[in-house]
Amino acid sequence: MRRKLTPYLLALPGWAWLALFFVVPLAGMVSLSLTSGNVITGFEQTFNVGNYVDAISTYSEQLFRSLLYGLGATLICVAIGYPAAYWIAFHGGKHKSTYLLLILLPFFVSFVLRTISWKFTLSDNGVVLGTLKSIGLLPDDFGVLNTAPAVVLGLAYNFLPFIVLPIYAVLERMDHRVVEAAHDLYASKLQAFLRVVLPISLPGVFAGGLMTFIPTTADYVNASVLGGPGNTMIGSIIKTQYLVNNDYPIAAAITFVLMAVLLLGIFTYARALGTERVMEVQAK
Amino acid sequence: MTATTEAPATTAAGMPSAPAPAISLAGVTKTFQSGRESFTAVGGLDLDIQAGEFFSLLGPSGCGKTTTMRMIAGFEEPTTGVVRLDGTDVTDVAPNHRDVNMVFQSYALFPHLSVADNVAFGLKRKRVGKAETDRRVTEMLELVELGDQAKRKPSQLSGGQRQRVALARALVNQPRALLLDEPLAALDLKLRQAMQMELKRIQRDIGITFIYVTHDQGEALTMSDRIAVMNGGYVEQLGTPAEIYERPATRFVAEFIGTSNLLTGTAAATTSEGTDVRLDCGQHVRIAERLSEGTSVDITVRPEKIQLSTEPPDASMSRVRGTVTDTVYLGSSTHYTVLIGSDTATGTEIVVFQQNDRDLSAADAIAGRGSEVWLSWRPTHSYLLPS
Amino acid sequence: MTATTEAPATTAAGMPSAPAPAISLAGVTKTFQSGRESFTAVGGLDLDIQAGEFFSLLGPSGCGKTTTMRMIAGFEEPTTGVVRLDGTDVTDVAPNHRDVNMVFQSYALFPHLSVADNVAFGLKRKRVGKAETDRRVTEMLELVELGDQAKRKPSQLSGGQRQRVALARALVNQPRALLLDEPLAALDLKLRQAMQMELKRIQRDIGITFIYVTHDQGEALTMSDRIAVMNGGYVEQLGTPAEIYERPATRFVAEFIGTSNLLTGTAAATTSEGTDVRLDCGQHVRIAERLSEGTSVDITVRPEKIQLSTEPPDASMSRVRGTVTDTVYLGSSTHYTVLIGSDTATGTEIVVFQQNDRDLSAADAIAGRGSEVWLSWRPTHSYLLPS
Amino acid sequence: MTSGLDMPTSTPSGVTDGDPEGVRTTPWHRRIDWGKWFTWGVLAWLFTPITFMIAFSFNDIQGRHNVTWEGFTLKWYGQAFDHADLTQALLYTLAIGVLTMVIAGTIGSLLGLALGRHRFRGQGTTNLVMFAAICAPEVVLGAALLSLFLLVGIATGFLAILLAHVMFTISFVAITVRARVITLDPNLEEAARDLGAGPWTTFRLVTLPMLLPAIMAGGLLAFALSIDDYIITSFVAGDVTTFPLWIWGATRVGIPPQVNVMGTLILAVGVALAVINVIMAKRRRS
Amino acid sequence: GVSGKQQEAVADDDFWQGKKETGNVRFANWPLYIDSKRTQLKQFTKATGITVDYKEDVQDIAAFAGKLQPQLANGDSTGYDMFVLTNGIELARFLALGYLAPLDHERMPNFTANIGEAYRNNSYDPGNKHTAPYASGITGIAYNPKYVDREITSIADLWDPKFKGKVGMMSDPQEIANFGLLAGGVNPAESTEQDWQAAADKLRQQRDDGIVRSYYAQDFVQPLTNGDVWLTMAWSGDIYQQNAEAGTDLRFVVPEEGATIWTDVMCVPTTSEAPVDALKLIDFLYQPDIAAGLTEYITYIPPVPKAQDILREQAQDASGKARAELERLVESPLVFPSEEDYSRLHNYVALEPGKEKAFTSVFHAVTQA
Ligand SMILES: Nc1ncnc2c1ncn2[C@@H]1O[C@H](COP(=O)(O)OP(=O)(O)OP(=O)(O)O)[C@@H](O)[C@H]1O
Ligand SMILES: Nc1ncnc2c1ncn2[C@@H]1O[C@H](COP(=O)(O)OP(=O)(O)OP(=O)(O)O)[C@@H](O)[C@H]1O
Ligand SMILES: [Mg+2]
Ligand SMILES: [Mg+2]
Repeated sequence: MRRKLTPYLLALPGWAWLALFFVVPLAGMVSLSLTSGNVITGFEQTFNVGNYVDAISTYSEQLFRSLLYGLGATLICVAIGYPAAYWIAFHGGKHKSTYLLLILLPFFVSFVLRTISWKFTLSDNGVVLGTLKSIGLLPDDFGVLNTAPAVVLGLAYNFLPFIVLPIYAVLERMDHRVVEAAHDLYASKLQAFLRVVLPISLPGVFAGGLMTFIPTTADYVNASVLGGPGNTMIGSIIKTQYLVNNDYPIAAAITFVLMAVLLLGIFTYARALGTERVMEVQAK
Repeated sequence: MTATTEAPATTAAGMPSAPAPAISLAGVTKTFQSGRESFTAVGGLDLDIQAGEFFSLLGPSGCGKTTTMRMIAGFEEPTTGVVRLDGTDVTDVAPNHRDVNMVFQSYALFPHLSVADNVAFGLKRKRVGKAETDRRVTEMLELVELGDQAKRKPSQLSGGQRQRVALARALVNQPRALLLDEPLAALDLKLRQAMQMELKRIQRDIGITFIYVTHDQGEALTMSDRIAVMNGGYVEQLGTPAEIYERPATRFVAEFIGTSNLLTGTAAATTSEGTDVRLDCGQHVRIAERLSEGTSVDITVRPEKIQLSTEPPDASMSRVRGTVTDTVYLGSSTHYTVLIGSDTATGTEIVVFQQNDRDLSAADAIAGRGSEVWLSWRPTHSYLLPS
Repeated sequence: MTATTEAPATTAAGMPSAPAPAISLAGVTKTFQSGRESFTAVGGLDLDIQAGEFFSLLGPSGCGKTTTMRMIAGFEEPTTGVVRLDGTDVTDVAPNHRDVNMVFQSYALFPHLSVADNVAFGLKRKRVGKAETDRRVTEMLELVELGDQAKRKPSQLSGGQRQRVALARALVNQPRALLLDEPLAALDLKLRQAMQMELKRIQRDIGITFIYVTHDQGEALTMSDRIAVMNGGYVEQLGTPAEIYERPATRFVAEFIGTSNLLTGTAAATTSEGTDVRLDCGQHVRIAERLSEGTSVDITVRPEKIQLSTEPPDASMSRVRGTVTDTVYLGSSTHYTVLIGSDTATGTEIVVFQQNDRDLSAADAIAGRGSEVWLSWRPTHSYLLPS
Repeated sequence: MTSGLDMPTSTPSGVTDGDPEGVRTTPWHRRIDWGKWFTWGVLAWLFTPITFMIAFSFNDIQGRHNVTWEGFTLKWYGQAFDHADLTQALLYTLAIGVLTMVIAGTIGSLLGLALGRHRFRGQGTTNLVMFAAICAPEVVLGAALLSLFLLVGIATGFLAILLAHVMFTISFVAITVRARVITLDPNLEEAARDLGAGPWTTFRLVTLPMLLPAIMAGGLLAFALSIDDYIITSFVAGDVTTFPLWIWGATRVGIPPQVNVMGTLILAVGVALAVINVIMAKRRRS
Repeated sequence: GVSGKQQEAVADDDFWQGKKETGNVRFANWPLYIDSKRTQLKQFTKATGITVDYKEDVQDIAAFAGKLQPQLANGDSTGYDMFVLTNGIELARFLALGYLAPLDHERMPNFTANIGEAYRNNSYDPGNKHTAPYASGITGIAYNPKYVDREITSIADLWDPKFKGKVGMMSDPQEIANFGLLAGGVNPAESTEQDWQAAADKLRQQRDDGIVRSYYAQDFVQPLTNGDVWLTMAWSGDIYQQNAEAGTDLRFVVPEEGATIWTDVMCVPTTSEAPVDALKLIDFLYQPDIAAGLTEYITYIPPVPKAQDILREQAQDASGKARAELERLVESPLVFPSEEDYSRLHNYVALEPGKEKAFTSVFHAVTQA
């Protein structure tokens, strides 16, 4: 009998914590998103679905933009992270762990500080652009900061390891002889990559993609620091509504809409691959 | 199928001139460079492997078997020397343009493709038509008895089934030669024995040249037409299984293949029939070779050549006396350990295999532990080791 | 040491009355429940294992060997029945309070502890004093020849060394019995053979009861004093290796242990010397038993009992004619497959082992593939299977 | 993607780093290791802002804006803790980080142990909730928690941050520990029982030491996630200002070089920890 | 639950009755709004024995107020005994909701004696009943002559296509609203909802034409210095500081159309746990020499005119670099604006209660697109 109880006792604190501070808050947020009123007179549960109509009609542009930026950043991450992960996994030799460590190192610096440093680095006459301009590689009036590309690049910069690690994990775990087997079976280098390595590593790409797409879509730090007019992301709106305007119902409604959109992605994905597998890749 | 179906080790019949060997290595060496150190894995190989042969590379771990194989497949470039397939120099040809296929020890099946797609992989790369591909894949899967598993993923197969997929994947391309690098090492004993038979059967049916790497001598002896015993990057002996087992060219070969009893002694007298050798333990045996007196000799006798008896055997035999120190019953045979010489310190232990073709009780009576016995064997079975 | 040093299978001498067996299982069954399905892994076992015995459980995968072992160790509770150690009922005693120790197939060494600490683990749990613990650990490590590895971590040891640590860790507790669940399965052939000898030596030196699980019959035959052959949760036969090999009680045992030739036929005539059996292929053989005419019989002959000759053998022998269809050269012996009867469809294939104690060329001459041969064996070697 | 096509031609162990100095020569374009250059390019990109940050911790600025290079000085390291509020913020961050590490480390490990070792009802749901908690965007977590705190009237602040941080790190710890538990040989625990250890002794002497590396790794991950977090914290911080929050606020008046100093110091500690970890792993392996 | 019940307005006498000194006061302020050694606070502790827990927690007024709002609405302690707010929507809201304690002027001799005329009768808190100014600043236009080759004189210059992508605006609705209104010739104090809409359109136009580089919360100095923007809406003190400390040559102008003056005020929440101590600190900061010390560091307009005289005296006593710096401070129109400057300065739009949401969302739509 004791044996039967053990797992429940072990899991109980974790369950309680996740239930109280994750599940209940999400439910609370849904409840809040259906109230009306304001911070001064108080909020009343009226099942006011109008909040959703308001939220979507007012902020659809920012929502759409966020998804777009998140997608862009994810694609850039894949494009940059895949070759790097590939090279480390296949050619890193005994320095594999060192390379991985180097990829991770910048992330020991606080996210906010990193983003701000990135802003300084990108400024019109800063170390990078200034140097390029002074040697004539860029026109004098060229600038990236405060534009959409700056935001997307910043997002990609901040979330790169989220994609490198899962891809590295699958590539590393993969039996490297399958590549030789492919060559042996008349595949050229390109074919061996496209037909064998890439398909095998796809779960890693998907896992990493998810782990990048979700936080980049919901991020607002990069947009506030690196963006300009017209680059506001949905996260900023949520924060302003919550913390500045104290307009909780609308804020909760937008948050819920964002989450619903992302959850849709998550569950489609989890269905396809199984949650355990995704998390295994992530745990690596 | 392009392969010959003649008996192995003979070449395709009816050719106007002697055909080039299916695979030939000439002066091939391989030196690995890692950092400042360099290591010669293969020291100089000259090998000619005939079409349709079942050829094994046998040797201890690290002797260069895999490296040799990988040079034939094209995964390693020889440091010096030339690799030829059917007489054509392919030393600089990439693996995907060589007409040999490999079966990897880990199988290296493509985990994301079904069994059928794994097998079809090579054909698709060669742009064989869809219908033809399907036909050949089906045929090959039938051959390896996996016709009903075509839709499965490799992860859903047992070890032996995976092995067969790996084989089918290589064979379906009708390569000039199939390279198998310890294909059975990962299997358990039973499955391994079954697969040995299976492999041999398939090779016989298809008639393709097999180059087989193993470090299991039993496997090599059972399956091969010819064996190259390698050691430290060189071939120590090349020959049929019987040649290698019965006439080992070097002490290394004698000790590596099978169980050997090593007896050391000195030539005491030479007669017309051979030499009388005084063993270190004091007893005398005869060998067929004629040696000058005083020469120190190392002779080996295989355990199965020795007769065990309680009566003194015929004087024409080599014979020694000893005491049984251990018997191991193995069902079909019993292994006896017999100490010849006075005590354990100076004496030599000789292992004797006796097939249990008598009644068990009788066998037990001959040679219980501690009993005094005669060991005898024909002088021709004392094999003189080159020193 | 409390263990007896007498010969196995005898009980400690000088006891006033017949002592209880070291381990006894009475009416033990085990049914696993998973969800709504239930599965009976052990169907009813009655076993008495004597002190000092080397007792093996042998059987195909899934026959319940591990389950039996785990019930003795206390990791599984029997569904019904009683487990006794030295006569005491321990069915409900937790594993940590049972005086038996187990050696796991995976070794299950504690990777964070040194070799010495691994070995000392059990003694510390029993609160044996520090000095005593040190002494016994040192002694035990000497016994398994690991005295100089005491400080290492398991990860720094080779497979064979780990195996020995696992053994030492169990033995140091001087258990009443040592349970070994396929302790050698993970080792390669060479190491496995060496460890078989080692285990046997240790058991002989220490005199503790060993219960040994394996599905390798060679291993069981070589090492055991007694063997229980299990199948589908039941014991099919219990006896010494020779009894089991030479006198299989059931068809399952005959086929599971070693290679057997199965011949089916009908009793044709009974004489004073036995019965004349007409085989299905039409030839006649003789068996020692006397059966009434017309009885259909299954007989087995071990391949090593059969003589192969080109001349007709003595008429007192059981003899059949056939054609060699395959020969496999194994170095010390050659295995022949001989087809008796007219064609492959109706005929029976008989396997014959011939030790290569003659010159190779002579052996080859007797029985090249396709040659006609006589097979003969003593009628007493035809073993009649209970039907 | 050039490097993606650069298939390995050597053994998988990849011992051959450089070109094998054979008799044969390879054409120049094959001798260039494109993948290596690409990877180094990525690393250069990753390190540019970091280098900038480190360099400007040595910038001898006069005003409040640490923007242009004005000369080298070590003085900010001497005055690293001159900004009382910045120091306080850092202390808050570290305190929350350590507490998160301990609490999430403990609770997460227990959860991981349950998930890895046992089969029980609700396992699927637990996995799903953990998966959702890991995937849920920080804004959502922050907003949801704030909603809860508002509804129930829990004051935002130190405790709220701690609750939040433990919540979003538990799953990471649990997954790390579970992965280890799954690969753990169940026979190990049986072996301990067999050798006379009771259930608790078995846990203490065998299970726990085996899991310790994973628990440590999970705890450190929780610590790292906690000290780095800005978004969730900004929602529930109340009157507590953590290090990332202070930096964010300080952008108004110019970030003092002390921030760069602290960033550099944290980086240095991280590097040291990582290097120690790598060395330990190496030693364990050999 | 979430409730925003209006606190009962408390009569002066009632509030202070029975309030005792506690010996410690918790004060939330903007970062770097006092020197890092906290000189003036130490002087205060030395003089009164009251210790000060000073926190730089005010990083964005709207966010700060948003954070306090629920607590004040509940009547809970905010963790602060006093804090700084900028005159504007949030302050108006706090005043309207009665969250702020009435200041007992009788206990504030320095305050009554030294506060400048301009502050005695302000519009946001007539009679300084609940607030005491900490410092004031002007929101004008700053530009970097390194990049801008002409003199900037008007708000219209912020719409000049010549500066496309090089103009900085502020993201705060009140700040940007004022500039939008002034650009259209509307006095913010008298603006109507239609005016807001027009101003927002004008600003949207500016944004969509690509003229605006970014909407800055506060961090315009750094991009202005390094050339990311060439001209921007800016706060006077920040520009002064940057010039004084980093030796840059940034220009600050009060445009022809007018500019905004804002005041950061100290206030005591009704839930303060040490109102008496808070009051003492506020009064202490009105001693001219203390005010002068503060001004020397923060370089915004002090509410104590006498600070200028004290600084002038100090300048005469000092020598060398220190003297130059002090003289520059004393003479700067950014720190001590002239009467003429004052005449061109406007307050933020005064909002009727309930109009806030409409107002902010009009301008958020511009800055948070
Ligand atoms: N890429 C390499 N770099 C350096 N040395 C290598 C490399 N590949 C193989 N070697 C070395 O060359 C020698 C021969 O290796 P090889 O793999 O051919 O041995 P093997 O006969 O196949 O042994 P095994 O039976 O263990 O597979 C070994 O000593 C090995 O360490
Ligand atoms: N915990 C369990 N739950 C359900 N079935 C089990 C369990 N343990 C064992 N079995 C089943 O009981 C049967 C006997 O298992 P057992 O492990 O004893 O076999 P074994 O003889 O040791 O086989 P092997 O040689 O493969 O180790 C098997 O069919 C197995 O699937
Ligand atoms: Mg090899
Ligand atoms: Mg088992």
